[in-house]
Amino acid sequence: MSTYAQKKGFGATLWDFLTTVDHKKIAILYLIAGGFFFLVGGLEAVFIRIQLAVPNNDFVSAGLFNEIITMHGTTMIFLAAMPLVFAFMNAVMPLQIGARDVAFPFVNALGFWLFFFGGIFLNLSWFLGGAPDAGWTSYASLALHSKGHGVDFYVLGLQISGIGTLIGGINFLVTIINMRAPGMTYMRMPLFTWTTFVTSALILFAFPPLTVGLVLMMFDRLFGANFFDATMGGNTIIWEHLFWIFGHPEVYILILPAFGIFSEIFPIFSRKRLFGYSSMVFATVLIGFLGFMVWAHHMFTTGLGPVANAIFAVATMAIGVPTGIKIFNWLLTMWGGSVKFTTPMHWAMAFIPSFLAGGVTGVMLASAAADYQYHDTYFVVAHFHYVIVGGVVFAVFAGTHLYWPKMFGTMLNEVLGKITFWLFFIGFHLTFFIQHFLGLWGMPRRVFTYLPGQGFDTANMVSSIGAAFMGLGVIVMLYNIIITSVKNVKVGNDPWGDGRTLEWAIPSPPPFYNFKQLPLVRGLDAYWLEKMDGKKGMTPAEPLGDIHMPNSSFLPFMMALGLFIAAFGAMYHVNDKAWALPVLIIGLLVTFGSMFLRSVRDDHGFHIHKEDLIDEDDKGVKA
Amino acid sequence: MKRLAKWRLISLFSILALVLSGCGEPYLSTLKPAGEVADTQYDLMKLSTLIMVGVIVIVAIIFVLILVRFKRRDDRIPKQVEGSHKLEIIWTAVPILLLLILAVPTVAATFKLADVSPMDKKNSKALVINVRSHLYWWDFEYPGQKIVTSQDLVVPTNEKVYFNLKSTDVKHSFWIPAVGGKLDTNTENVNKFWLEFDDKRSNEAGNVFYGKCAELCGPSHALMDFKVKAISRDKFDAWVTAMQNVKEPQKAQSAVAAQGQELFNQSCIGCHAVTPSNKMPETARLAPNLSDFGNRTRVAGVLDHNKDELKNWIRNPETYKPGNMMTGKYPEMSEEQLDALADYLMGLKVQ
Amino acid sequence: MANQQLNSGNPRVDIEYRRKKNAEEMRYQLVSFALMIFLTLIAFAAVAIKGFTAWFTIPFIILLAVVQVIFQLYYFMHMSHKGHEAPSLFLYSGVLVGAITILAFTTIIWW
Amino acid sequence: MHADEKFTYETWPAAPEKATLESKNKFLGFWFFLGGETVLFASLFATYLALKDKVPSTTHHLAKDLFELPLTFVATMLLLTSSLTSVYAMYHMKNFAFKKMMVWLGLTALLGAGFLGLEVYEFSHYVHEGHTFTSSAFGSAFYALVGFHGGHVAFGLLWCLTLMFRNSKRGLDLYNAPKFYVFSLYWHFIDVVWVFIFTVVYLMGMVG
Ligand code: HEA
Ligand code: HEA
Ligand code: HEC
Ligand code: CUA
Ligand SMILES: [Cu+2]
Repeated sequence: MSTYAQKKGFGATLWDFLTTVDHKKIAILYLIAGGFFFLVGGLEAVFIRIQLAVPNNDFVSAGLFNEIITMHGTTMIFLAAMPLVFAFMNAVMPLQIGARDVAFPFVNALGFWLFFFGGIFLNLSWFLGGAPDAGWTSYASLALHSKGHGVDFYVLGLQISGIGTLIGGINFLVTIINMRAPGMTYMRMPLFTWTTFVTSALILFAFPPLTVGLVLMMFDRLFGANFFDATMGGNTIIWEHLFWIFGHPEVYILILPAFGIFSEIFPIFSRKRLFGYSSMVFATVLIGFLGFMVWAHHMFTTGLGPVANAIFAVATMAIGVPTGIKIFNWLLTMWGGSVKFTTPMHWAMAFIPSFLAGGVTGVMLASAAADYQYHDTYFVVAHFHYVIVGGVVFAVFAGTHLYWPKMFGTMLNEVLGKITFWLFFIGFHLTFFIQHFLGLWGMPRRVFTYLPGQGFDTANMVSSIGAAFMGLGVIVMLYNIIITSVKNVKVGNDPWGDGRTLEWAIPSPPPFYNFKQLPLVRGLDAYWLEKMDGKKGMTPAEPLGDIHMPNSSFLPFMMALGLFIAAFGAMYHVNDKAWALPVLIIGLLVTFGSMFLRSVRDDHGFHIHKEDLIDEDDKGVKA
Repeated sequence: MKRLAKWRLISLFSILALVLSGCGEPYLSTLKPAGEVADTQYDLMKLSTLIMVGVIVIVAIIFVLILVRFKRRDDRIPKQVEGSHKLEIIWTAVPILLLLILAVPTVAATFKLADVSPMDKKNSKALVINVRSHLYWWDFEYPGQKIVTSQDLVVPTNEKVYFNLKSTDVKHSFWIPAVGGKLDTNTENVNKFWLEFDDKRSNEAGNVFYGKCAELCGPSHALMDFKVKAISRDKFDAWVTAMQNVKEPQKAQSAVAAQGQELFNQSCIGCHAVTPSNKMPETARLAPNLSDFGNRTRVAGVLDHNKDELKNWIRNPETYKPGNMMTGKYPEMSEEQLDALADYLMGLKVQ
Repeated sequence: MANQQLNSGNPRVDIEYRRKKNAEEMRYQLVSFALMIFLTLIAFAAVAIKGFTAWFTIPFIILLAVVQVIFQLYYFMHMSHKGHEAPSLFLYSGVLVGAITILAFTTIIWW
Repeated sequence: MHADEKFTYETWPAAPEKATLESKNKFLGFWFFLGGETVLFASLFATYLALKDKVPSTTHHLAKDLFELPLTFVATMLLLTSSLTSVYAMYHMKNFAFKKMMVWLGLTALLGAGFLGLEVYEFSHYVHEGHTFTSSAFGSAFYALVGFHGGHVAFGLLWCLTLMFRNSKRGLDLYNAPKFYVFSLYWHFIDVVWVFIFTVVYLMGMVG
């Protein structure tokens, strides 16, 4: 089995990616698809800012604007940010715990394809009669009122991609529990692995309420049910609760992996172990736990009554404490360290004040009585872009630069990286800082335009200019990716020189079986410990032997494709299209048929034989 | 790092300048509170901002020290520190204290703003207004006074005004930024709260506050504005009496207007009432009540209040408020007819 | 019954021992099944016999359901065995999240 | 131990469902899935409770007019017993008694099918009375919750039959033992959910 190193044609490479179950290739798929959707969502953001740059603008119409903001929010959260963090989880986490693969390689691939087809389905709405237009929160009364199929695309698309995320989460959980290398105890796991773990647990418990909410919405819109129809006894508040029981943990699903990435960067570039490791772990778990108790802070103005509002206000504020623990631990990690300002470190440093600003406005929002003023204004828009862009997007950029060599074997250009950083950083603050004031001055969010003479004009213009800077930054980064890929200068296993965790102990990119021999982990920052002892690599924990690997499979693609097809049938059956029912059935047959095939066909995988491993020219593959 | 420092300085100054120059417009900004509710909320904002600035300052100091002191200068490996219990206790305890300082007034204010007990009392003198939100206009019913008006809310100053909020179609949210708020109008229940309009500060704001719909409700969500006329109790009472006295639709003043009235009775009266008396059930109130239209501040909430804009509106409402419920519900009007309608409508003044 | 911990070196003896263990366990299963049926009967009876107030019946039958489910989980689904630490952690987390959801829906959606 | 190894009565491990890394993963992953399912059903229960007896007019049926004890009781007995039969199947699986395991699995499927039949009968009865999925919010919530459970039973049935059919010729090994085990977990979980359904929906519905 040494064919994997051969050069392949385009068709073969494509087939390889369509059928792969290798976590590193799936990571690349997530990175490409998530990156693509980030560009789409970013383009939508730019359209929003153009429309709002001046009062009474008619760059886009009112209805189209609502479609754009809905798709911007939905795309960014579900199709850009989450897949991008999934990319790093897939690329790095198994390496960090010294595993040869994830627990369920097949399910991993299935998760990706479900997400991908869900995202494509959602975005096809642009070409098939209009995108969803009820906001990314899709509150029930408006969503039921919305004409056309936009909201149906939302419901079905998110359902499909949501299932993908859910099984991805289960996969990571089992991987971390069962697949750790010898000596890798829980309290020796790198923090990114820990945040992956907690995030996956959040996914496991947060996505089912969303699934139920989407199912109910689908029944109401497509099959005549009355869950949210007040005239039939229904209740729209049910949707609000289900959405936010999911929605609030969702924001921690996004931010925790970001915290994880930064927790890797600070020690690497400060050459110092993470300060307060165990309290960092504790804080991560606590944030995850508290994340389920606070969802109603998005519903302070719904009219839940003062008792509920007061309880949820106080619970929300409590989350500031573990988050603060993290902030100070990061600062103290750098304190006394030897800090090198590489591109990833730029993003990490900028993250601290940016996220801090977003976090403290979050605590301001948590003050229920005051939130009656902030809610649904640009103050909230400013808050969540500060935490999401200043936290998650910064982390994605940081992670891209940090792990690019590990994923592709070549470095991104540092100068261009810093240019991207400064453009994006300046643009980011220019865009969103002023929005706090817009909100306080009385500008509601989700308005397609505003009248002159309300004092909103200048601030909106400033905000739009900022967005242009961000756009430039992104373009520089794309350029960076292209030129460095063309040059393709190969790097060794530890290109930053200060890698601490296991992933830096193996070649970049790693061989498809990751570790020729599983490494023996002797403590936190396993690779760093070995380096400090003067060793080149890890001590193996097992003799060289056959390695068991899973087979590639086309079935994940087919299963997801089936649901994608079925969704069209489900959606158009309300229009009494004759073909709708057959399409629905065919789609489901494809999915269930593939599942059936999967379950009746034994798949024991294959073995790489010891001899082949020895044959490998020994380029540091040792452990 | 010089560049960074300089940039920070500039941004600091621009922020300061912003803060000093802009608290927004007095009729619209939450930073220019004009009543007890907004005051309470503004106090909470100030308190929380103060705490947050404190937190930011502490972090910023540490951050800057790191920037200047711990830059990599040589190849040494720093000491690998595990952590510090003392520090950990400090940065757990201090935030908890800060949050308590914020939590107590928050809870108190939350209960205070939700206290609507006077409106449920029997024989209570409290002024109650039923707000009904529609796509994309506001209906205001005064059940005690038995009158209905739309778009322009009229309230007395210096007393608590109680609101019952409900929506007739999709969810909206009722918000008067300078006076306080907001509360959603749901489709399945009545939400209640109160506001108070301060007389002195209402005067400073020109006695008219801007109100907004704060929940995405469709294409014209951005245009679902309303106005609030805050006047003294005496003037308010006079207005109520005047409204109550309009038992029959007002007679047109001129020949042209009379023609307009006739047109109106043919095409419009099915939806628009021109008497303020509260006879129709709320679900039958399909369009803004126009009895006092001549005194409105805006046409349809967003257009300037003059004949031209009024004609524009009737000519083609869709261009001004996409998705509104009036478009296409009445025959097309010629220029003359529009003039007549405009004359008639502009003459509809109760005082 | 954790992984392959039973090796005395003599497979025959191990097998005997394991069979006995399994048979014994099966007896417990039967007992817990009988109890479950019994609890179900009481629950149905409590409702069939009109006479109790709802304030008594509802908490009572919910309690019976909880007890019965604990039997299912711990005996039928072997959660009492070793090696179920992670499953119980995650199951109970799910129960917690679910309970909060149900609590919220029965208290703050009242209209 | 490899998944495709052949076993005898003597060499069969004590915990065949967790003897290989793959099966350990499967075991754990499935439990986590059940943790997620718990939240899923909790959300449906919550929705049902919020919408219970919420109907547009007084002519609509309420919970206490609809449900009947005997039918629910029989259905409950069927499903509870099927839980026991699947325990028996696992007992024989651990003892490497393939034939017996298949018999008990068959019984389990039979009981499950009986349960489903009763549910179909029950639903069609309600529909005739005018209590449908679209007649009121209460109707929607009722069919969503109970129907979701019924869907789970139906899926379990198919799963069980597929497993039996696929493995009928080849006996037990470490590749399919965990599959049987995981199926039995699933089946018990369905039963757990039903315990709450008959309590919360039917019994509490009749109490009022
Ligand atoms: C990554 C995403 C992310 C993150 C991490 C957060 C973090 C927080 N959020 Fe945010 N939030 C969103 C994404 C996020 N949010 C989104 C998307 C929305 C809008 C959704 C929509 O309506 O469309 C939203 C909306 C939102 C609201 C609703 C506003 C409204 O609609 O009216 C509230 C209200 O309480 C809130 C609060 C908080 C709080 C308290 C935190 C806390 O976790 C923050 C904690 C961090 C700190 C506090 C800073 C560090 C701490 C210290 C240095 C210690 C000392 C600090 C103190 C003593 C204060 N958020
Ligand atoms: C992960 C989440 C995420 C991210 C990263 C962003 C990023 C950005 N967001 Fe967004 N936003 C949301 C999540 C996010 N947002 C959500 C949830 C909402 C609420 C939606 C709702 O109300 O329902 C929202 C709403 C929202 C609004 C308010 C709309 C309204 O209420 O009316 C605004 C307005 O300024 C805005 C702006 C921006 C901008 C300027 C960026 C920038 O940071 C974007 C920067 C990126 C680029 C500039 C990329 C540009 C790309 C190119 C130039 C490449 C060219 C293209 C190709 C080659 C194909 N966002
Ligand atoms: C479906 C019934 C309907 C008919 C018929 C109708 N309107 Fe309207 N009208 C509305 C609605 C609904 C609004 C509120 C629109 C909005 O603001 O979104 C409105 C708003 C208005 C307004 C602005 C009201 C305000 O308070 O600012 C005027 C003026 C008006 N209509 C005049 C007319 C005239 C004149 C006619 C007849 C030629 C007419 N309408 C016919 C439904 C109707
Ligand atoms: Cu009404 Cu927005
Ligand atoms: Cu939140």
